[in-house]
Amino acid sequence: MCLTRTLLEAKGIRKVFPGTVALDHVSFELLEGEIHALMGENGAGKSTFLKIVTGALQPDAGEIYIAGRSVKMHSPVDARRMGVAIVHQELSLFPDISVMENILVGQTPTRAGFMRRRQMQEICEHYLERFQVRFSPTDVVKDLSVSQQQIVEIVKALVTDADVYIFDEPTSALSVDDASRLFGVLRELKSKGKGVIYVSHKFDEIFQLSDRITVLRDGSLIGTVPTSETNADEVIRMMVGRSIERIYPEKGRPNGQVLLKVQNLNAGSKCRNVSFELHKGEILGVFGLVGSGRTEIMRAMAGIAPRTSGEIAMDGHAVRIHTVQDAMRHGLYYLTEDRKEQGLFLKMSIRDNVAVTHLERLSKRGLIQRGPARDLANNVIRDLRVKAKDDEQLVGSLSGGNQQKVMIGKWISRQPKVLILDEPTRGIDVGAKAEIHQLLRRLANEGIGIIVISSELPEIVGLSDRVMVIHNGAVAGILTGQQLNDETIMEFASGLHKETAVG
Amino acid sequence: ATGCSTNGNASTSSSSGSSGGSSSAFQGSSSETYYMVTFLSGIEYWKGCFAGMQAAAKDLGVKAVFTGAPQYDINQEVTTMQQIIAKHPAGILVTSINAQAMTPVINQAIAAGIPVISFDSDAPQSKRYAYLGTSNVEAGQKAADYLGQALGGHGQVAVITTPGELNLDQRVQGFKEEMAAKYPGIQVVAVQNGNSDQIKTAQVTSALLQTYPHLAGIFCTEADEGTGAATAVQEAGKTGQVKIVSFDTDKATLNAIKSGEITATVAQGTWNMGFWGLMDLFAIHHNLVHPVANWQQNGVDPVPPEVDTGVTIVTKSNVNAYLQQ
Amino acid sequence: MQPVDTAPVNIDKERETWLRKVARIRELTIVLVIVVLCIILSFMSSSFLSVDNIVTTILSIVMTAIVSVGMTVALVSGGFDLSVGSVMSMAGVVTGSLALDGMNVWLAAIFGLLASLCSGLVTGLFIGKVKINPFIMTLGMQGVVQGVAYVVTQGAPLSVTGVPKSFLYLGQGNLLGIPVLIWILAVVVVVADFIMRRAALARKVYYIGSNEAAAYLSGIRVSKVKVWIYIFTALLAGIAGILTLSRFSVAAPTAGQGMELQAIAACIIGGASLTGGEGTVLGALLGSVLVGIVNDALVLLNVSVYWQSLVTGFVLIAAVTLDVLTHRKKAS
Amino acid sequence: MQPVDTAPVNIDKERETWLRKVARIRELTIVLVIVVLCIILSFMSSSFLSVDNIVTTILSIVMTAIVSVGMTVALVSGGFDLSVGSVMSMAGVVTGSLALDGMNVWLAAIFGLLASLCSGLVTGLFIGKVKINPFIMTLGMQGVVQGVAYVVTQGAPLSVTGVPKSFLYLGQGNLLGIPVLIWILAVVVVVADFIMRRAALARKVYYIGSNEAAAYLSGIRVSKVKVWIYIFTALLAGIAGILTLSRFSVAAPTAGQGMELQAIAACIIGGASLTGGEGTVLGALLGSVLVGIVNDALVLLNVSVYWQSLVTGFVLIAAVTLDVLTHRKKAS
Ligand SMILES: Nc1ncnc2c1ncn2[C@@H]1O[C@H](COP(=O)(O)OP(=O)(O)OP(=O)(O)O)[C@@H](O)[C@H]1O
Ligand SMILES: Nc1ncnc2c1ncn2[C@@H]1O[C@H](COP(=O)(O)OP(=O)(O)OP(=O)(O)O)[C@@H](O)[C@H]1O
Ligand SMILES: [Mg+2]
Ligand SMILES: [Mg+2]
Repeated sequence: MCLTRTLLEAKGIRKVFPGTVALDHVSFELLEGEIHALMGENGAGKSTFLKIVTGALQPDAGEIYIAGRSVKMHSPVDARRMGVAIVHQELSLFPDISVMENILVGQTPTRAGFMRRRQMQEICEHYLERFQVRFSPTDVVKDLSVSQQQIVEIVKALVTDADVYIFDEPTSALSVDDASRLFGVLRELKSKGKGVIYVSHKFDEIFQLSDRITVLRDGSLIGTVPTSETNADEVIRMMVGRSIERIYPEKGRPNGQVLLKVQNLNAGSKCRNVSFELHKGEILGVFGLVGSGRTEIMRAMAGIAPRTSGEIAMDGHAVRIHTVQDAMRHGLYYLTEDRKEQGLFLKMSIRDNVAVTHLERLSKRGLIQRGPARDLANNVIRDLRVKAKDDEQLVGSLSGGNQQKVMIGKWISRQPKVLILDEPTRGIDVGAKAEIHQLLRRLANEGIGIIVISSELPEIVGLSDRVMVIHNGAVAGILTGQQLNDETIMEFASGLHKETAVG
Repeated sequence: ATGCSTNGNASTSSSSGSSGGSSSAFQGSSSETYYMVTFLSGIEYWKGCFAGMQAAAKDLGVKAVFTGAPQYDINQEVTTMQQIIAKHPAGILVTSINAQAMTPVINQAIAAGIPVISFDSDAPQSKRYAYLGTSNVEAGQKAADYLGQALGGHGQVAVITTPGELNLDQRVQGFKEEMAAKYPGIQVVAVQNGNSDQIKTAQVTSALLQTYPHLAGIFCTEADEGTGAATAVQEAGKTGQVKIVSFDTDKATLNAIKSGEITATVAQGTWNMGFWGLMDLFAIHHNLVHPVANWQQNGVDPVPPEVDTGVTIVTKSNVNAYLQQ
Repeated sequence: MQPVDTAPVNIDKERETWLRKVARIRELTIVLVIVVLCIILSFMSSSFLSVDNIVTTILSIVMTAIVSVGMTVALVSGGFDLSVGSVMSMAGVVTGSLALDGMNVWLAAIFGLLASLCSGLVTGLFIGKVKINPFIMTLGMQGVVQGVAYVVTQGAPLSVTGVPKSFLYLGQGNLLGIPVLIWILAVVVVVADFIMRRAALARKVYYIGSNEAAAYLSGIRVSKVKVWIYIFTALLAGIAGILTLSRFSVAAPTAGQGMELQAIAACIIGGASLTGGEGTVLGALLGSVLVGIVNDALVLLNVSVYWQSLVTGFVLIAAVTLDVLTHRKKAS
Repeated sequence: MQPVDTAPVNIDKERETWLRKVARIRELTIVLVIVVLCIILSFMSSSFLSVDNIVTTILSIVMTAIVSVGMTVALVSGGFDLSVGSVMSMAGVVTGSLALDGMNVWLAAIFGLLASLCSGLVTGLFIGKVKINPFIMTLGMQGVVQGVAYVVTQGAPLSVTGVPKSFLYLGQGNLLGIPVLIWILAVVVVVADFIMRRAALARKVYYIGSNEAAAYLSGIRVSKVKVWIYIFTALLAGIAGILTLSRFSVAAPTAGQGMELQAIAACIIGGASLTGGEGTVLGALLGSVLVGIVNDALVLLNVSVYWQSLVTGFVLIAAVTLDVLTHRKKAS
């Protein structure tokens, strides 16, 4: 260890945003040939720290050393020049432009100021092959699925010839296969003596992959430990400050009463002949590989996307759901997977965000009553334990987990019958995740039917009473009891049991 | 039109104060300010008017200020007028964007004891003392007469104008009426929008030349339209073949007349409007004219109420006189 | 802000609370700019603070301000409306020509407003339902509506004579020594401000401007609300057009030319954002006032007409730059 | 996406490839619209498809098209530029007045271009560095630059006489029977198109328009590129202004009025998006051509002036609606 070089070092980093101290006295060290995991709750300051060491933000105090030399980085270009490449947490692609231009942004091969397209294509193909992708470098990014876009994002970092590679939650939208391909690439980088900083909320990945773990809490450094000398419980304790006994709540005891019955739902190629039932008090997990069409099925069911055929019955009565308003009238709510873009009003207060689904109830003669609106928001903050100053705080300034809670809050305060949650814990830390799981189970026990889409197998297995597996836009199987294990679910998800499952 | 008697005092007192040190009655003081209020104030046309006003101001030893509303906007001109009234000047020379809209505010000035003379574009129902200008209808008729004769009384002609501007509309009206009345052999085949813009006019003119291959004449109601049309005619290789009558006497138009690209233009007596307008204002402000005793009380206009400053057709033969100005 | 500092920081915060609250008011910068400008101008020109001049200045911005209030709503929703100027002319022209044809002028005014509403409805349907970009849609409608005004008048301004005094009173009368137009503006601003702050429908506009997709998924009928937005914008433009007719007794097809840009400028000076979600009625009013004062100053200070557009442009840039710089810290 | 389905799907794709590729060309709709319009017009007016008329029509859109090419770049970056019309007048006026003062006209033209570049530089710095919204910044610059044109000319159009033939040849000459202006337009379009497709600097504009935050994080100096964008836009506007001077031998301070909206309309008809990231030089040209044909048709069919703005507005809305409807499926 003593002989290995330190590739990147940060000492006493401090960063203050108006109203928050995002980082305080944070020190960090990345060695040659090391995969160093950075962990912490939502809002702990991980992304902020990474932005500082890559020049996208300027620290208020502290020093950064690269290969032992103190450096000042004024912009992302500086970081890149010093051999630091990063995949940001938020997708940072250019939707209107081709894949190859996305990948080679900032380092386009040129001759006399003009792009060399042939060469660009070759470089990209070389890297894309490793991920066995089904798109070409000349495709436009906005036509790709989210997971394909994430691969483009990763390749974008890989093509830079850097010494330090930083990944901020790269697998949040990746399939299991793609994730393991990524791990292969990371190990290869490590064997070449490069350093990797890796941020994730997924413990299995961290323990598979990393050499050391650094934990941040509320902007402060809690400590750095070698992965081999620690375990998940200890890391959680470092992150949260207490231990969390059970990650997943007890399973429920649904009484078998059918709450929702969907028959022969069809909507494009990603929703074909979908039929299933949801029981009262049940959590139905929906699993499928990324891009399998889970979102499309649920959107079609909830009246958001048009459908070509299909009957929906609630409590035994056929219902017409063709618009969001229809769905709301019947107490069927869909919570989008895209919290920032489609779920919340980031520039508005918690109160406004909660009030949006209650406008009729909150207004008298067309005017919104302030008192009730405030009470409603405060109830949500209290019941869901949202960490916020008050109900006038802007939602955009909350941490990811708390944002998610506000989004759940604005719907459950409307007394749902059926709640559909699309990736409710994507990018959310263990603590908040456990709280959301408890909350969902509590709601289910109150008699609500809950559908949870998730790409995380452990979550699906841990949380669901039954699991519906989607493969290529169709139901591959509905699993219960003994079948709720990783292997069986994966087999169905990859289409191996297609014929046997659906009669 | 009469001034309000109660305010007569104000003007006399200020005039006695200002003319105290001077020997001649036609000598004002430099603190005495007269305003010219216009619309579309940036256009060159007003410069001729203001040049006349300035000449008079210099002779009289008073100050003349040019102002107005940059846009073709009633509200803006009325507001400007009100702002000028708030400054209590010695007199206002105003051209009205719209007669009816300007009438109340002109009356407001008169009521405040400020003499107002109307020029170029009148507000006849108002209490202004006098109007100096040419009738736009008449100017259009003059243009028609010239073009009618130049074409020998037959052929196709087109008009290019900017719709919605009153004075331009009146020129078109005069032109068309005169043609219909006096030159039955001449057909006004199209009225097109040149938008007071060379590029737009050139486009419209080219299209007109395509549509009417035998087009013999074009009347443009605005100077930029004249030069735009001339360029398009030249680009079609028809210079001289298509006679263009334009309006007003800016340098570009005059040069184009000299080179033969434009056949003629209608010149208005702009200088005289400004010069005599200020003279009137000065005379009223200093109470120098007494056509009858106590004209204020008796409702007699102290100055000639309507003065025609006349139009002249400028052609190659007399263009040099204008170019030398 | 480190543990040790916590206590003093908190006390500091309490102490600054009301000051901060004031400083947080989005419109503060512009109020300050207006005040400073007024002080400077009152020194430079004695007539600036005269009652006459103040009334004149406010009177000159009544129409811009009314149109800006409507524009604010469009801007808050993330759209905008380039057709307001034409709608203004058209409303006046329709009213005027019907009145000249012998119709009772109040009835004619209702037809004028209906015509405006129709235009707003068409705009709203295309933007809300067909999902045409507001810029290009309202640019097209600008042409269409202006065209209607031209066709109705055949280009010539209509002089409306012999209409009832009661109608002219709107634009020319005084109430308690203050022009009725100013009272009308006050009512429009107060009512619209209240609506924008409190009405459920108006909140929907903020939701849409803030995040259209989220608004849709939260059950807001986005396209329907958008139709209402452009109807409202057109309605206010129509009102401004009819008031213009009443004020000048003239309905000109060019009456509202350039109004759209003035109104947008006023709104933006007043803190509205072109990306939606932000903007207040009060801001629109203050923006209009600032523009009005600058125009007033140009005349009062005898600024050469050839310099006026330069100065106006400069002031616009300066005002917005100041605003951006003072709000910079919050933004980043 | 599953192994079994892969084969048929792929074959399907192969088969439709070329058809799809053609259909995917963003400009296809507008080419079709132009062709259909031409066919209809050639039946309605025999002179429509004459060489003379075609040349005339193209000549009439040269300035709009050149300005639109610059505007495209601003639009692609997610901004836009309302000052192009004023810059056009100012470039002409500066050149003209210097030439009248006895300076060699080519040197004067260089000064005219420099003045345009300065204006673009100021605009770009405020938008890029101070981060003022492009709408309001360029609206302000429109006033400032227009003001400069007025101050230079004191309102009067400058008649430029006695300048070298070589200069006038640009705007008035013919080369191989085709007006030099058309050759210039062709060169501008071809060069700009190539640059926008292939030059690394120009691609940065697409990056910025597509996702500005990501562009910044990817190491693109966003504010610097923005400065270049507005310099380029102003440069093309300046060129258009000088060509206008050469064509008419007159530099009017009002020369480019309304050009900004025409240019934006042309770009959007040609497929550019106001939200950035989309737009091509070819599209801008086609958009200008469509507008030119419509204007031409209005005269050919002797449409009353009072109906013209109605028809133009209607065509604008129709063209964009058609485009939105045909591209609807891709969007959703
Ligand atoms: N631009 C900003 N302005 C103000 N506050 C900010 C800004 N960016 C981040 N913050 C705040 O800084 C803190 C740290 O945020 P950061 O994004 O680094 O957290 P994180 O550890 O990456 O969380 P997550 O796991 O959710 O990604 C949070 O409280 C956040 O609200
Ligand atoms: N009509 C739509 N409007 C907006 N977003 C959509 C629409 N349809 C799909 N999406 C989003 O586009 C993305 C593409 O999803 P993709 O096809 O990769 O996976 P999916 O079908 O959602 O399956 P999964 O949920 O299993 O990932 C999704 O994030 C989805 O939310
Ligand atoms: Mg993060
Ligand atoms: Mg999904």
